[in-house]
Amino acid sequence: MLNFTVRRIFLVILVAFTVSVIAFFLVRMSGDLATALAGEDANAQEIADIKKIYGLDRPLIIQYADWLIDALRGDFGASLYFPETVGELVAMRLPTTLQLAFSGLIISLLIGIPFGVISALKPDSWIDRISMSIAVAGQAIPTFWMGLMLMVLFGLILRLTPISGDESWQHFILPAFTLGYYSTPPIMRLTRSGMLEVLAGDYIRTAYAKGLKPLRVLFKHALRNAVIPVVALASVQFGHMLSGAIVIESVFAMQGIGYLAWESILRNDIAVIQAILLIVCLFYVGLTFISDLVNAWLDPRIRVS
Amino acid sequence: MSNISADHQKLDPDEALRSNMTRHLFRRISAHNSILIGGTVLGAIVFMALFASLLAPHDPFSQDLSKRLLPPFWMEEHNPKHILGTDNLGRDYLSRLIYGAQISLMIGVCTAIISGIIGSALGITAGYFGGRVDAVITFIITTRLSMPIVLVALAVVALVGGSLHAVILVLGFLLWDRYAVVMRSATQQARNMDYVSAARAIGCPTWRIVLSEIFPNVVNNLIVIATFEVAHAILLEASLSFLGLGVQPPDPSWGLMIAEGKEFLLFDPWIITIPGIALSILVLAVNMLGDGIRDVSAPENRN
Amino acid sequence: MTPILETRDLECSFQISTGMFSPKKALVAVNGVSVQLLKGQVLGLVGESGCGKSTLAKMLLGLQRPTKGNILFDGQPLEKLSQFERAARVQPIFQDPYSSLNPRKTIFEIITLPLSVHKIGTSRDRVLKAKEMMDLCGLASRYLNSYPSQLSGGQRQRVAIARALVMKPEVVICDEPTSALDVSVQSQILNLLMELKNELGLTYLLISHNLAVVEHLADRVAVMYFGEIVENEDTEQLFNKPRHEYTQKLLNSVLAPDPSLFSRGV
Amino acid sequence: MSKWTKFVSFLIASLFGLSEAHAGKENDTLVWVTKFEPPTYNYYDQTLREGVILSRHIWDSLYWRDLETGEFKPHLATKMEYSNPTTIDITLRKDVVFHNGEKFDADDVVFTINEILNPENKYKNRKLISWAKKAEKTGQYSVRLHLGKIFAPAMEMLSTAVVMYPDEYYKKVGKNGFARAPVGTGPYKAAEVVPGKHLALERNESYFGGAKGKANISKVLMRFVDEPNTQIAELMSGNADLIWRLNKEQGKKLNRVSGVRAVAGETMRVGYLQFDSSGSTGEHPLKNIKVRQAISHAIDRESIAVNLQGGGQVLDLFCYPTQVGCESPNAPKYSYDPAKAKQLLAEAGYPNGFEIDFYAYRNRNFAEAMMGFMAEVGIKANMEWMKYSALRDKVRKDEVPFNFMTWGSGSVNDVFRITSYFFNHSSDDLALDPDVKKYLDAGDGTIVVEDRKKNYSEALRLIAERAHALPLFSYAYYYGMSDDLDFQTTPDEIVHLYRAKWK
Repeated sequence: MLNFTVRRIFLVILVAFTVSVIAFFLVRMSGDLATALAGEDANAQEIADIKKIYGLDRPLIIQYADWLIDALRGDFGASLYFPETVGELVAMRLPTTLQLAFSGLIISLLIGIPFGVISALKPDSWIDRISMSIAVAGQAIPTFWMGLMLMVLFGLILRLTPISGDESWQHFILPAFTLGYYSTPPIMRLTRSGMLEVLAGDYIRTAYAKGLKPLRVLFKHALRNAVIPVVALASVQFGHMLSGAIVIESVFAMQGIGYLAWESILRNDIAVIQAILLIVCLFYVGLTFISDLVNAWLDPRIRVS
Repeated sequence: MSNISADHQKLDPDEALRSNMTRHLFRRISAHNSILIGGTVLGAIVFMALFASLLAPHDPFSQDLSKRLLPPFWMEEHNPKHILGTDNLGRDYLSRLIYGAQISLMIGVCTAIISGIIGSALGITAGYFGGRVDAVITFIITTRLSMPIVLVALAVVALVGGSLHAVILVLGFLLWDRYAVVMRSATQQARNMDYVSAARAIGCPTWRIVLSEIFPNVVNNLIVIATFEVAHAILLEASLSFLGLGVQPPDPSWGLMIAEGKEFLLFDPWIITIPGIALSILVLAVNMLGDGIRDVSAPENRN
Repeated sequence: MTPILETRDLECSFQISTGMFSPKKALVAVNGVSVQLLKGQVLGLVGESGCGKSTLAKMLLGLQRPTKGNILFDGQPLEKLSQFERAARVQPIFQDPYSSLNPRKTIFEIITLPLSVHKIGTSRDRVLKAKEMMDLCGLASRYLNSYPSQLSGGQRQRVAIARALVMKPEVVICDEPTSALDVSVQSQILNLLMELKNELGLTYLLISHNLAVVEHLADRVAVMYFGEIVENEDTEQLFNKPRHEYTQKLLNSVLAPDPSLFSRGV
Repeated sequence: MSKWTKFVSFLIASLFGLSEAHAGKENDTLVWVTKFEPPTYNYYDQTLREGVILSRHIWDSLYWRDLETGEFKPHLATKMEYSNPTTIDITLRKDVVFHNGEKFDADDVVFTINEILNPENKYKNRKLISWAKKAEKTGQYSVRLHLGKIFAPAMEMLSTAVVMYPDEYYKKVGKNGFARAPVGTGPYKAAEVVPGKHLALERNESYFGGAKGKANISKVLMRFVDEPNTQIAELMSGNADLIWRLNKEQGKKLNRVSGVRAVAGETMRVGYLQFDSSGSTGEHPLKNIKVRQAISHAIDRESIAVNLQGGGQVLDLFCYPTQVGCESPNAPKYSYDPAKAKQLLAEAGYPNGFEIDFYAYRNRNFAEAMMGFMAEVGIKANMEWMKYSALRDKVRKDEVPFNFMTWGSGSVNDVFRITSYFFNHSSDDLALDPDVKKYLDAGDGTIVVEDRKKNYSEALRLIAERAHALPLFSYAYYYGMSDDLDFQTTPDEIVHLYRAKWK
């Protein structure tokens, strides 16, 4: 187990390093930073001044090394746009995104698992068809379109929810639903197939044969086993939601890191984009790392291979 | 098709024991149904795209600023010449929708092809050779998976500028992960088959084993993933367009049409509803087709 | 009589990594094996699963590189032969005819694959050749364009035999050729193998669990135990007077049948 | 709404306990919803329009340009005059205090100007003052400003863009501390700064008034919402009192909604097509003057302004009409005339048109419409859509033969900031016309208004005659506001909230 853990940590570090290289060079090549900094009406001399002041005239490799060493110390540099450091900025915005992604995940689990269970209990019935249609439709509707439609319906026509912003928990209802709905189909499918498999297993039949109550069998035995892979999937979905938050946050004007990333791309705020790319990547790698560990702990066979 | 039904004639005794026959039949029927519906709808859209120049009532690029934003036929004040109304620059909306099918399909299909080639090449290589090669490719896959697609796509498109080619290339080079993962495990399975050993014992060169022994046996996975990736790419392009960095005008991709209609969302929702529904139907059809193919070919995967 | 195929102190070991920072351990699968196949004879190879039989077979087929030792073919080191030349002389028949035939290819393509890889004959020739081989192996030629999934297990194994023999090899390595088949079909295939051997002058290495089969077919029998050959005798002698303790156990277990020995497979 | 939906809405609303709207007349709070949040409330350290707007509310400049008459009026200073063409003597008011109680005097002025001017302090908008050389204290309430060289619009800058910081407070809290707790003399003070969410302003009750006058509304809340539809929804639902930068359709439709209205407002932002008439990007048809004139005739600027933008005026000169020096009676005008455009193209040797890359960064629909017009006379323009910074960069590297861009003159009401800027042979100048430069240099090199006007007029005439660039139209957009609000728009692209009042 220790060996396995050490190996995975090594991989995590290697992945993070690679992503840092990609993030740095990808972002640095996009347009001239000094021009962006100087604003719309600046002249050539003003831009040259800014280049010098910020050290943007040095070779890229040196700038990368500088950045990496600082990043390892937890210092992601200064935003070229905001007065805060990138670290402060991300710390300020991350909670919103995490709350959004987390509530999105909860919603997708709340929809996905019950529907998955019901359709597994009655496969090929109308309820199975309906839940599968919901799932397929969920993947076919562009998130931003759905977000805007929900906003018009619930925020404007029915006036049930706030329209935009992130001040209170009510503000999270629509965006979390939009984000969560998109992640529902895979969870629903996996629950369904997991349940089908578990229900066909011998021990469930044994449990029924022993005369246990159907509901008890369902919840105590079947669901618990069927849900294990769903939990693993959920951690990966959480990672996806962090990046899905870009569109949602932009639609609902939520000040999370997704929106921050998008804005920063538009204004070439290099340090911020680099940091966010790295952080989202670390989140993803970290989550898969944890779910790997949990899986390995549950299933010793994985450790050996 | 004959191939698939031929495979079905082989009845796995184990399977017959476990699932009752009616359910099995039911699933096959519904799988065929979704292939039928998805295929028909997709076929209609492909037809529309291929014969856009014959079907479109107007030139999709010809503008008339005095006839902007005419409403579609179900609203009052519509113009019978423009069934679905006109867009922001007074161009016929139906014609743009028809031409837009071309662009959206092209993005979906080209992206799926590019990413399919990259992903299968990586996946098959990793699965066939194993060992260090596998470790390196698995690492590449992990790295790719850890990078948020939308964010990276936005950054790259911001770098190279949005255009049809750029969007296709960027998405193509990003969406290969699922192919690689699935093809890798499918290849690992296939390469342990004795027919591969037999081919090697015959003296078959590696490239030939990969191409003619392994590939035909994993290619059905490829088709299923490809359909999902087509849908995925179309939606992603729409998101990129929505955020301002997708296909550039005057090419009318459906995603771009939604993005352009965004500012009219509140008062003229039909402007984004029309391409929105078209897009959803397209993605739905592609997904159904993929689901159907997967269900139909699933029993044989359990070899 | 010179052996057509001979191994000398053949050894094969695998590096097993037990962790990133701990040293690798060697797992020895085949340890100093020396056997001889005489032309026109059948050498039976018996032993428990995991004793190294299949690894030995793989090395003879060139699918696995030996760590140490030599394989001699007609007195020549096998390494000197290219995979191409080797393939023309040694061919395998595998245990499971479901996995040994590519489900995406027609019977014709499967049987003539060796010919097309070795670029022998025109496509017309190949059709004739395929029909000839099918005929030889007792397969109706109407199956020429069928897929393996349309054939029964016995028919599939006939296809596998046809493929193995299409190049006219001198040695055939039969790795449990019948254990995946129904009992009723097993004897048919075994009879076919013996007929072909006599007709074409083949030499067999017959790997099997089924001691009865080995006793019936093999001229000599080698017993393998933990990667080593513990006994290598004429069939009659071995079955009558087993010398090694393990061989005795093996024979006893057959007399008092252990179901686990027979029920393995699919 | 049916009874049933009403009931359900009520149920859910009470369940969620939604907070009621806090905008509006009842609690004397004006909620202004806009797209961008200034990255920092340290005005000189950012270039965003919203930040510029705030500078007029939290701080004051020495003089103030009257929004109606355009006259310069004393504000923080009682007197400003040239003692020679490169020196300005300034006398300050004595009764002004900052929001934190600090007294305003010459130290504040000298500190502010010298602090921003020092390149080592890395102010991102240093260019607002960079035309000056240094400030010098000559008494407790008098300052001398040294320019170094003649800068004609100095008065304009001192009357709008250059605002005064409190020196003691600033030295205490530093650049970034100031950014989150800004202090000024202006009609509003920053009451609450919540980065990423909102900025609350409170009326400065002890404001000295000056040329701006005291604010009417006691509280202003600035909220930042990216999506225009959301902004409109907020306005319609009563959560906002003022939104801006709406397009024509949104404005027109908004006018049909009860309780709110939309008003069109023109700005001094100028849209233009820039041609590489010098050929510094290589060989292309635009080097031929007839081709440039043909394009000028091919595009129906009026139609774009009227139909797409719903406001603004078509421009004949490369500047905004109210800017000092923006007049040239003899300059040729290019009317919409496709036939003439075709004829000119034929004369230039392109009877069947040609293909060219066309770069743009904003107003995609305008660009598309122009491409449509060009296509009608046979010119196939391929759109290259880029980010502003990237495009600007490319222009300066001489890689853009033909672009559609805009220029806001930094809200400076003087052609110095636009015409001189684009035709003084800098890297932004694609014409490199020595005759034009000669007149512009003469205009820039004097502070005598009549001489300036004469020279600029010649320069503008030459630019039009030689079709170095095509001015399109001034930008305009709609403001949406609640019916309770009385608010006047101004062309300086600045929302003067202290002038707003409730009806």
